[in-house]
Amino acid sequence: MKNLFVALLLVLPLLSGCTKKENEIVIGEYDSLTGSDATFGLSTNKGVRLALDEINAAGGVKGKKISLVTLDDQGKNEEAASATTRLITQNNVVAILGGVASGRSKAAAPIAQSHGVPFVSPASTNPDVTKAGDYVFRVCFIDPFQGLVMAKFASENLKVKKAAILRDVKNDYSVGLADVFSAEFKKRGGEIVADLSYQAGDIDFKAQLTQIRSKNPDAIYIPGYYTEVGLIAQQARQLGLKVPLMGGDGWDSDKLYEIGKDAINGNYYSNHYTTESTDPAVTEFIKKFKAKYSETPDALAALGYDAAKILVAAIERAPDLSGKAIRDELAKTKDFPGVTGKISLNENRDAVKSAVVIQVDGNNRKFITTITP
Amino acid sequence: MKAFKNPALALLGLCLLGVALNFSVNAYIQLILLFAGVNCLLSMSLNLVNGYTGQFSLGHAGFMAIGAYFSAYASTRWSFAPSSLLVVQYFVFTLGAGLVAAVAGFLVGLPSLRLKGDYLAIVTLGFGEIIRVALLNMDFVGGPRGLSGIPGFGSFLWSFAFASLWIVICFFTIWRVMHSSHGRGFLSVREDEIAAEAMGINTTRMKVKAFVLSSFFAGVAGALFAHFTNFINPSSFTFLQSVNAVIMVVLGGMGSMTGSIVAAIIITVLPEALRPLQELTGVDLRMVIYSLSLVLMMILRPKGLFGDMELSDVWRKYVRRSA
Amino acid sequence: MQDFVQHLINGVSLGSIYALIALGYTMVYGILKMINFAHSDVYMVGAFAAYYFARWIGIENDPGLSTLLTLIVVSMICCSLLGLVIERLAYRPLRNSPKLNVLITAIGVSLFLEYSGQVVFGADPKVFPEVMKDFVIFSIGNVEVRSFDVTVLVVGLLAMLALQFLLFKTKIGRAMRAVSANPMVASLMGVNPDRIIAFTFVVGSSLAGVGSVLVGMKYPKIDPLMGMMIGLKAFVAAVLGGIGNVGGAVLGAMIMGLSEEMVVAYLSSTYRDALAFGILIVILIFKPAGLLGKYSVEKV
Amino acid sequence: MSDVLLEARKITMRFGGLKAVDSLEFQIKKGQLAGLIGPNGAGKTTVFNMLTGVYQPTSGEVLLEEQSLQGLAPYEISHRGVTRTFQNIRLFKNLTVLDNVLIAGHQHVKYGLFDTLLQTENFRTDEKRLQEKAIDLLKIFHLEDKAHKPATSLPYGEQRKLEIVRALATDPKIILLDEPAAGMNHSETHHLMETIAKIREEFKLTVLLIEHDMKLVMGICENIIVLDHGVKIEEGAPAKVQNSAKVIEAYLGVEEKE
Repeated sequence: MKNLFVALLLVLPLLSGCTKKENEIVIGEYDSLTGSDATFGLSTNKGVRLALDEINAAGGVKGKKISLVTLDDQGKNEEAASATTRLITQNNVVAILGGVASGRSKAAAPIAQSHGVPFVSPASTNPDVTKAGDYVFRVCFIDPFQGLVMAKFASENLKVKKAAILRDVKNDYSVGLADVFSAEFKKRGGEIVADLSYQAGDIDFKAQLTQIRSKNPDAIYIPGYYTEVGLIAQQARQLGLKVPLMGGDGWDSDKLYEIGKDAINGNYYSNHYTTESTDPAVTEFIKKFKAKYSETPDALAALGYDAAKILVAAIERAPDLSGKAIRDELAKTKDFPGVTGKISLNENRDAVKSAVVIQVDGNNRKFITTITP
Repeated sequence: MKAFKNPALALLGLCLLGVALNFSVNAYIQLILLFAGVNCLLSMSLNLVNGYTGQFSLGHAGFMAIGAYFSAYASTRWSFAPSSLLVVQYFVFTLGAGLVAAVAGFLVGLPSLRLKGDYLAIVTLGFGEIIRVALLNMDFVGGPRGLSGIPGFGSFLWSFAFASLWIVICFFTIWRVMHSSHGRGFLSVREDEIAAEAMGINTTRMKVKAFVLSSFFAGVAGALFAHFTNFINPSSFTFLQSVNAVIMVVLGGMGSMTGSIVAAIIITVLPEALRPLQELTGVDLRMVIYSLSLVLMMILRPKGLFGDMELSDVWRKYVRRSA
Repeated sequence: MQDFVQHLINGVSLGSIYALIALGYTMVYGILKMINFAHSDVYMVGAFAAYYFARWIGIENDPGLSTLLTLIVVSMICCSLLGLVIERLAYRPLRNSPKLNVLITAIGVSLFLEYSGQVVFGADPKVFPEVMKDFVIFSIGNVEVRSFDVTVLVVGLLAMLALQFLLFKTKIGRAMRAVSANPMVASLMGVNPDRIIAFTFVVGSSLAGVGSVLVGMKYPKIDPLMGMMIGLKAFVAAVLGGIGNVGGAVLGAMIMGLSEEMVVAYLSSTYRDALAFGILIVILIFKPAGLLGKYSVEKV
Repeated sequence: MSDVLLEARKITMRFGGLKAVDSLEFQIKKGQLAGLIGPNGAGKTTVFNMLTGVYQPTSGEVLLEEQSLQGLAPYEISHRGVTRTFQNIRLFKNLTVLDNVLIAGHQHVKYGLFDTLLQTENFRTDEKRLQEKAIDLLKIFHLEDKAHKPATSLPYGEQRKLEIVRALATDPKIILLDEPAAGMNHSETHHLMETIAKIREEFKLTVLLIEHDMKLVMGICENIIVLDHGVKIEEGAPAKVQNSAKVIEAYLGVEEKE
């Protein structure tokens, strides 16, 4: 029995290998389907699949069906790197839809770049991602813009003079946003009274919040993910901190209100898109998404949807399926009518688009204002 | 020098293998092989502490992180050699990474080596976490953003040759140390510390020596890892990474060099080999299967694949007998 | 000054949560000399058991004492069963194999529970049912003592006293201490070590169940990886207090909670986790068996 | 230099309230074969542990050739020439017989890590010398044919002998034997007596022996120290000790007065 087990362990490596049908265009996608930020990976994946199903239903591209190969990176950088290499060399994908977290994208993008395979990140907002090379694109705005949005909103709309920051030091997305907000807020005459941090996965924030309470700020900027923000809001109210809380697109999920309940109500966060928009494309997208997944799409699902659509549009326009051709077409994307607003890619291949400010009001997301770059 | 005969032969063999692999396998498998090389260094070096000296370290990822960050910082900031001699420059930085990690191993080893078993495991785990959190807070190495744009070797051939060079250096260093009086000193500490001390062995110095040598090669493994992935951030050096190294040593067989190498290759390849399963079932069961096989392994074959035998003994015992 | 008092309260309440989980580690280590890494994941399964049970019989949003008690009992039962199964399948075959193998198995079981949890429960965080209304018991200035904190502290102390009583005042407690001292001799004296060890796992795991419901009450976000960090810290607390020593576990937990709170408040919040291990290392170097642990000198 | 090799001056060992050894005084001359006897729990092994640095005496001092051993770690004391065997055998079980002896020779090894890595001449000659010396020692005790067998595979008597050989490999000045004859039958004890005599003249060694087998002790010891409850109650030649009232009382207790 023992030797059988050991033999089984050794034979497994030979299992890998795959089949490639002829009349298909294969697009690769890697996302965190397990691990700490699995929820973002799952919603992006849903958005992408919805987009590709629509395109295939309408006859696919250049007469061919689009098949999607999705690999899981378990929220780890090395996994993202090996998944991307596998997609390129094993599944021979024509292009890659990257994941959400900037850390993963920075590990995977250089590999796509070195193999000359176009890489489109739906939601990594860290500026360094697209520095990997000319094959790397993104369809969301970058941290410097998103941080500016909230700094502007805080000082102009909420008339906040003294702000505190509580950042998630484990995620560069959060650190990036916090730094930009701090700089922009000070430029507008505001004062940062406290800048404390926590780590994704923590559940107790009373120490930091008590410290912030002693500096009595007018508002607190918490650019973290909704998984922690819900608890932070509750504990802030428990400590008597009644000031408004602000955040970034990491807040966007139904579970934010489920966890935070009335403690999170009335607070603001910047986001890519709003479900309240009257734009027919958006209402159509929401209807189809609900029909397929019976849940309302969050920003990441919308971004996944747009990223897939933009990529396929580029493939449609491209003369052939070579990486270079698709890359050139992608770079020419101008005023693409995306669900997350008009998307055009600038010279560093980042998306220049407006952001919206949302107020949490129970389960729905109240649209407050749009801030354009 | 006769001393360089068999290491040179081993290196040549590996390089030939590298050339063969360069043309026969695609980039995905090549990347996995490079990671397997890094893991071989990790498991051989940890085998020195957990396997030969019987001290239980759970902080190996910390030293790997130090090595990775040193060589990443060095090769992105300073570069003295002209582009043709780039490999020499990487060798020097990797050596530096090892030395820095060795110093860290000394600083960690000294206070904690009075402790035994579980307590030593916890303290080394603590140091690993402290190193990770410290890196998270050091902005000049990018903090959570990590360090990107670390120059690689350009071609798989160079990377594989560089990794093989270090694997050969590590293998022969540890093999020769273990076949000398110093090596026997490590073994005596594992067998019976009190008797060893009574027979004149300075057990504390032995443990620190094993710790320093092992963290040197962990630093080297870190440097290779940095060059192969071109991007590192603190979250790739967590407690799970140290556990992975320990599993390789235990799976390979405590105190068996070749066992650690074989186990390192299996543990690198296994998750990737299971990936098609994930494409079929749509659900990622890799880690579930990996952890389950771990538990079964410990029950069915507690001594590990090779026990404390080397490949040569296994060959003689199993294969020769059946022939 | 009020802030300092508030920090004290926060620290104590954080400490009492670590205590609930640390007691489980100390129990198993005390008897079996084994670090049960899977303990923090049994805690996680306890939280999900309470979550699904509440939704199943529809009490997930009528907070009250009855809901709290039912969920605690349910969670204790599930955790105990899981503890038994783990002990029977994974640990019993390794009863007398080297320590490292047992530790690797424990890590294997822990990883297995975490990753299969992600597959079975789904990787996304769930919202723990509202078990009890939180109200302010008394407050001076803006320093408030809330009912959640007091409940957790009281339950923690009760659990410690109950364990002390169990270990030192009951027959089965004496048998447990006998097995802890020497399983082979204990069995010569008519004690069945396997049954006692199974019982220890039941007690340890049910403590984790209690802990999971109380933590879920206070921090209503649960996900399959929730046990990882809190488990590591609770384990450090148990070692800090002297692993195997029930009083030590609670003492270590309080020190851990308070020092984390104080570091975040007065030093720098980024070094919170590093500090937790820093204290441990300093204490272990000067008191190698933890604060209250007895350092067993090896007989020559 | 007086002919006293090892001297204990009022050494005391206190474990909490209990005085395991109470201001013990004795001197052992160079080349002498001394015995340390006493009923169970008299503190004999504690004395051994104090002489070899495993315990630091609570008060008093141990001197080797008039140099104090205070504060020295066991390995430093071993380097000065004090070696020992253990009451319950502590061999390096999973290592080979030869390795057990080689490890004890480590303190005389001159090559460092650098020589080992490059297999220099210095390394090769020193290692060969070490191996030969170990094989010679094993030959004297007829263990050389089992050199490559694991230590645990040896029968009990030979494991005892291996412990002695291992102790000799440290080139000691004095060897402390802790109940070497424990668990041995008559002929094995007799063979052990020859072995001890052989190592005394062949290696010009001083021997201090803890033993319960009175025939062995009285047979070969020149000077005997008797310990009871940590206190020295008698010292002298075998004849004097054999019929000393205090010794008989310590061992057999006092007859009941009718």
